[in-house]
Amino acid sequence: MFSIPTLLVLVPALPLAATLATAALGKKVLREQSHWPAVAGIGLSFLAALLLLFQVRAAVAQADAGPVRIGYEEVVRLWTWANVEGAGGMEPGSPGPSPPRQIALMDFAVEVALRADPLTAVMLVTVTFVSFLVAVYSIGYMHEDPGYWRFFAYIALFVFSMTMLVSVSNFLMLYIFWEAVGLCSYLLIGFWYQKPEAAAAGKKAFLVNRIGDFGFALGVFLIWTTYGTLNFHDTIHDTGLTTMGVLGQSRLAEPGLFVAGGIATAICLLLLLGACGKSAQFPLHVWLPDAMEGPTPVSALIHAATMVTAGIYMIARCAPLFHASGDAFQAVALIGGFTALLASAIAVTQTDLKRILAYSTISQLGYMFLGLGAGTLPGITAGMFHLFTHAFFKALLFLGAGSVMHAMGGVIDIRRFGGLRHRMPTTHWTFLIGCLALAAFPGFSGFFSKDEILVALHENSLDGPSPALYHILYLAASATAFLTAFYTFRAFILTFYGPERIPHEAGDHAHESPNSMTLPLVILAIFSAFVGAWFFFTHGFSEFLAHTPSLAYPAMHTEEAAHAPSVHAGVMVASALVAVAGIGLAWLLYLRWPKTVDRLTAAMDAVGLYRLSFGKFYIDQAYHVLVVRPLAGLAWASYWFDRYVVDGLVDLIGLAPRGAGAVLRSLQSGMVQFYALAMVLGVLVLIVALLV
Amino acid sequence: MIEHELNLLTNFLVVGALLFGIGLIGFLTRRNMIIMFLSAEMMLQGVSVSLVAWGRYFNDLDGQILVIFIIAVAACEAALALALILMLFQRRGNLDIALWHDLRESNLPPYVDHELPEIPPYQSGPWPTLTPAGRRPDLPQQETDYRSHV
Amino acid sequence: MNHPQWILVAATLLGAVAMWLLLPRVRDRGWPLGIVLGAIGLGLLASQMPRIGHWTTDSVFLVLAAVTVVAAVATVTFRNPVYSAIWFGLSLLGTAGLFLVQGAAFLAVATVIVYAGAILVTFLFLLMLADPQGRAYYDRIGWETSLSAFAGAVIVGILSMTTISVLTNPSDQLAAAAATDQQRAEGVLGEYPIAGLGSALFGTHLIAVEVAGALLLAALVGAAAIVAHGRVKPPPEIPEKGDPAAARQTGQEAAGDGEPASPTRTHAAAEHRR
Amino acid sequence: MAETIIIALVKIALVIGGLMTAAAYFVLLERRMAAWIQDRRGPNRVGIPLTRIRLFGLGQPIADGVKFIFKEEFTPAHVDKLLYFLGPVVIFVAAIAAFAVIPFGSTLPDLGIEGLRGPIHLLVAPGVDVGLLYVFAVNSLAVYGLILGSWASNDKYSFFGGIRSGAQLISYEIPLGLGILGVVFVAGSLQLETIIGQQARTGVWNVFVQPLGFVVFLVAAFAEAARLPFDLPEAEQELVGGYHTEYSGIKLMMYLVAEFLHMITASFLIVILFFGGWHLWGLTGAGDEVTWPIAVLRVAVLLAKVTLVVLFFMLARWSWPRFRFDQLMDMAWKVMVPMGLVNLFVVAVWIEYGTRLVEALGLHGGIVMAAVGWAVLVATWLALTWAAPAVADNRPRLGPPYAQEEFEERPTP
Repeated sequence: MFSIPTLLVLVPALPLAATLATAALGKKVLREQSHWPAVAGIGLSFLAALLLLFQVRAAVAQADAGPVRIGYEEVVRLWTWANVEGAGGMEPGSPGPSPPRQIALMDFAVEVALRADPLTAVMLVTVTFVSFLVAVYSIGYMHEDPGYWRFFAYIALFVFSMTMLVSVSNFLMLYIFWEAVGLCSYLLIGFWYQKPEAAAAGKKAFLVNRIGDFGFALGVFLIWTTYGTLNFHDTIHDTGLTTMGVLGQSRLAEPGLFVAGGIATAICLLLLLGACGKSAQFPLHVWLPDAMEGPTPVSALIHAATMVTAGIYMIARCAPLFHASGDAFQAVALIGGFTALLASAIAVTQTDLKRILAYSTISQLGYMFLGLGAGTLPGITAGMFHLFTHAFFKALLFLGAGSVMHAMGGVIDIRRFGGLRHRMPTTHWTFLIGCLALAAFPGFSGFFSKDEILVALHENSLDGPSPALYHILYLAASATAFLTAFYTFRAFILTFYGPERIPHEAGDHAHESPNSMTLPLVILAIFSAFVGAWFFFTHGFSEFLAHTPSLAYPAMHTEEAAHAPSVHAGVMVASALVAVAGIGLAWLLYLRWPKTVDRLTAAMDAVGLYRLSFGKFYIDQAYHVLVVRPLAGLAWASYWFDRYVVDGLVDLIGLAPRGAGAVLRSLQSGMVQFYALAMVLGVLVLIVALLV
Repeated sequence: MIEHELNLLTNFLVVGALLFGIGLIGFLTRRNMIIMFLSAEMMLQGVSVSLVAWGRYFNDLDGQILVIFIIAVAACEAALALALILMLFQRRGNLDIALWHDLRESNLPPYVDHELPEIPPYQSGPWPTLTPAGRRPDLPQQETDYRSHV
Repeated sequence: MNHPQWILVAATLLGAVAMWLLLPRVRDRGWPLGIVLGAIGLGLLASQMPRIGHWTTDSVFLVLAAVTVVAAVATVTFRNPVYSAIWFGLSLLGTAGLFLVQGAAFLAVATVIVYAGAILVTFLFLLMLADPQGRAYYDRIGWETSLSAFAGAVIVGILSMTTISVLTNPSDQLAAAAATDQQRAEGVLGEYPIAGLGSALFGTHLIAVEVAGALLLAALVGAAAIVAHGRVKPPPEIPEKGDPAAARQTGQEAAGDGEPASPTRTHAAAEHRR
Repeated sequence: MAETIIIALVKIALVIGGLMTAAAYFVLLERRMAAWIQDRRGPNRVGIPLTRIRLFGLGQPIADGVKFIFKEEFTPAHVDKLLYFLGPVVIFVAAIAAFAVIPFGSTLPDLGIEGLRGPIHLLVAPGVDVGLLYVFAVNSLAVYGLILGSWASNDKYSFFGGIRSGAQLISYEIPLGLGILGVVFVAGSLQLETIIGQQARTGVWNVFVQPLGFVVFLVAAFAEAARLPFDLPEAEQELVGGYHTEYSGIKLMMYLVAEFLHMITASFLIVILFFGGWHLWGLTGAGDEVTWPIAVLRVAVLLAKVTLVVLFFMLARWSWPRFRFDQLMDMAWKVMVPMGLVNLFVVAVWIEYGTRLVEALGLHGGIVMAAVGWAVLVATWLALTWAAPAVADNRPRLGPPYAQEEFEERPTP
């Protein structure tokens, strides 16, 4: 009954139905019950995704037993959205060898096809699960908001877009839902559109994303002109011939079919630009901290599971392309490492709880990029694994921060409250678990995933294309880990320990949140605590993901990477020590020697470091000076030119007929005989001209 | 006899041209709508004369037939023109074509006659005045001169 | 340009001046001079036209042509529109006579019946009803008399010159195209010319006849519709006799504000309903 | 050439003289008939002057004429002099000119005068191809006489009369033309002589085969002649004297004579077009060759018929009341024109198909055609009385429907 195609369609269809139902009925009919369609739709969608995961697992097991294929995938073609025959501009596969199987390459056929493979299945489960919990949490959080129904409609639409994004099998469709996700993020960040900051933040997210989307669109164009198709999968025609998809199994089977060289690098860099925009990597990370202006569940949704993971997913999906170009992975790793360090350095000094978490998200995303940038199968699976675990604990942290915020009457500045552990015990304990996971305390999920990334980097630094680079990146990652542990616990300690301080805005709200909010926290805490260890010790995650066709690419399977990720004891110990050191430093500084903090701050400020970090390295200001101001100047110059030069010319041209008209208008006297006389004189002139 | 026919043709064409030109002048200068219409008909007459002359010269009845159609069209034109002029007259109480220049450019002033011609005073004749019965009529000198004394 | 053409040019200019003098103007002095000049111009024109043949034919033609043209001039120059219409009737009779001279008896009769008998009479009606005194100011002011007279005279002059110069020395083609007297006696001047006209009309030109019939019907319906439904309001007060300023005033006011609702009229309607 | 002119002049003199005399004596006849109908005596005294011979009042017309001529020529001061003079002249000339193409008989045999070979036609202008149309053209010019005179009189009664007469005459010209078109179809010519000849040849007068056309023509002729019941232009009870209110003396005489001449013209046309002209079965023969007795007989027959028709005119005058003006117009446009069209249609169809059919069936053409004609007349008459009862209804009405509408407040456009 629940076959893979059915489930694959059900997963996005249920949120879509919820969206339509809420949008149609929410305002007039459902009102305070508007959450039901969304919660039910996303919950059922989660169940379907879970079932799908098990089905895929079973299928992977069978595929292993069956004939040798490159990974496992099942493509469900729903319909052909557009089919333009002979639209292509290039000879089939001209840059590379042109195998005889490739026919009909020139048709621009956009298939609306969904695919099921391990990567998609994992993503679907992650997305729907976190989204479901966020939706449940929102029931309490968004209670009595005037736009209640609107919020749930947006959430469901967001989930629909994200599930589609991870399950489509076509670059064009991917792009479409990429944009749809961007649209939903805009709608949700700017949900309280009466607030000028929220509207500005939504706009900023949208505009910054556009830059990345533009790069992504160019990348898609380049893929089309290079490969002659946009499908991921192979298409088997009625004639028995096959059109190779960009990431089709038949192409993956022969590594030589991928285009290499400059074009490949260009494609990868453009895709990377898109991923940077969506996943908030330097230099396009500036939108994410501002996105805090939206409701907290939205922040959780965006940061944890949906939007920002799109870039990671896309790079993982396109790993063969990156691999073919050779240098692209290093670029990914470089950006990831730099972003991770930068964001954690900023997070150290921030005082806004949600903003700290936002920069930590950027930092952790940088970590994932680092893992992907390793370019090896362990690295990529490690990056995806970190994404998976990060989804849980970051959602947990955000929802916990939301819970705190809820209790504090909207105050989120950690300097204004403290010692909340007695008032909010559930939040305190779940938040602690989340912090431990984020700080990669040994035994918690974050520790294992982060450790795998570090292992992958470390291995690359030992033997890889550019060991020096990866070594530096490994050190940077370690430093980031230290800083992460420090700032995480700085925030935690300032919030829940020390003398009890409650801002006056809180009023009588300063107590534990309702069950609909704490229950997701507990669930997420459980997962944050144990899911990493579970998968780490069973090796299930990496093995399962390795059956994704993109990752089952033979070139990935170098001889030592063929087995499961190794437990590199040295790296593990080092990272554990780093994490513990960070936590300890935070404990010492903020719980034992609070005076030292001020002194340290003053000392750092003396050399400008504190101010630099507190001012987020002045990247926004730099953008303002480097981009916005020149653009505004250019716009002003264009306006001036258009207003006075072009319009002046046009007005001048317009003036001539007006002047002529003013002269000729006196002829239009309305007197019949005047017109008759004019006709007669005209005839006379003609006759005279004819005779003379 | 070709000479005779040619001269006939010449004469009639000149007469047709004269009628046409005089009608044209009338159409252009007269401001009474009916006179304008009559002038237009006069132009048609000029054309008709020419057509008949050419038809005779070429021994072709089509000239006369065309004139018949001209007459038919003139009849239609007369019917419609009469109706329209009647309408216009009912609206302005006047047959002056210069009053109907509403289609002029909006910012142009209306046409106004700056000078009006002197109209000769109406010559009223002597009217009889009746006197009460039993009295000798006291007639003015003018009327007594006018009446014959029997 | 040779000698006869200069005479024609002189005749044209004389005619233009004469028409200008004769046409109604604000100060219409000089019309006797106009008559004289016009007579001289017409005489010059007639002197340049070739004689037809026998003196009887010539005199008949000249008399008819003179009547026609003089009546036409009188039509456009007379101040009293009723007189203009009468002169136009005379011009029509002259034209009918010219048609008879051409051998087109049916046309002569048709012209008299249709033009003089029907069209002109109805317009005479309207004239008499509209302006019972024949003393309206607008009949005493021409519009652009000088330019119009000049243009009309020049057109007549050019046409006459061209006609005379072309036809006195006809090209071979034109001369060859002329019908012989024999042909003419069997054609347009035949024993039963009306029968020939009828068969041509209802044979070759049958469709044109149908179209003309449809046109007549449409004009009939249209005229009836205009008169029946176009009546918007009763005519305004007819101004005082011999007071053109008042007449113009009324007209201008009506022109100014379109169709003002007449208060007295509404009142009358209300009265009637009561 | 000269003989032709002399003959023409003689004919003109005879025609004018005869017509004037006839008109004068028709006036007397009318007065006597009126007296007879009204049971009085009428003018019966005037005979030969200076004697006691009365001659049944036959001198009365002469006395009237002398009186008219020698009366003071009074011209009112407020009239338009030129047109006031032109009016009666135009109508008189038009009335006289109509007789140029009307035949008074067939032909006279050869007189034997040198230079005059061949028979002499008893009409002023023989061989005019457009004869009938000429009569119409001249008749239409007569309207000018009425409206010019009425307008020039500068008198509202005159003007009303002129306007009425103009509208009436123009309107009734159409049924007049439609009525004769059938006859012209049958004869194939517009010449009155040819039309008579056709009737004489076949021996079937048009009144028998085209009664509908005859009815239309008769009514229209009454209206054209402005005879009672159509004498709206000079309705004494309403308009004093109609268009000739302001006239007196010889101008008035010209108007009155012209009116009688119109009646005589109409009578001639009725006789010629519908009653066979000079033809009488078994008496006048049918051919073009004539002897003196035949020629005289033909003239006598024709004039006798005309007199009879004139008598009918006079009889009708005292038999029917006058129409109202709207009834007059309804009659013209809603009754007479459709009837004329029906007649024209039937005749055209008959000529196109009927004659061949009758020949094929071997029937007598005249009888069948007459039967068809009378059937059409009866059918049309019934249809009209059913469709337009208001025409025959002389009761006063509230006026046309739009008169009520005039009082409705309309939105100004």
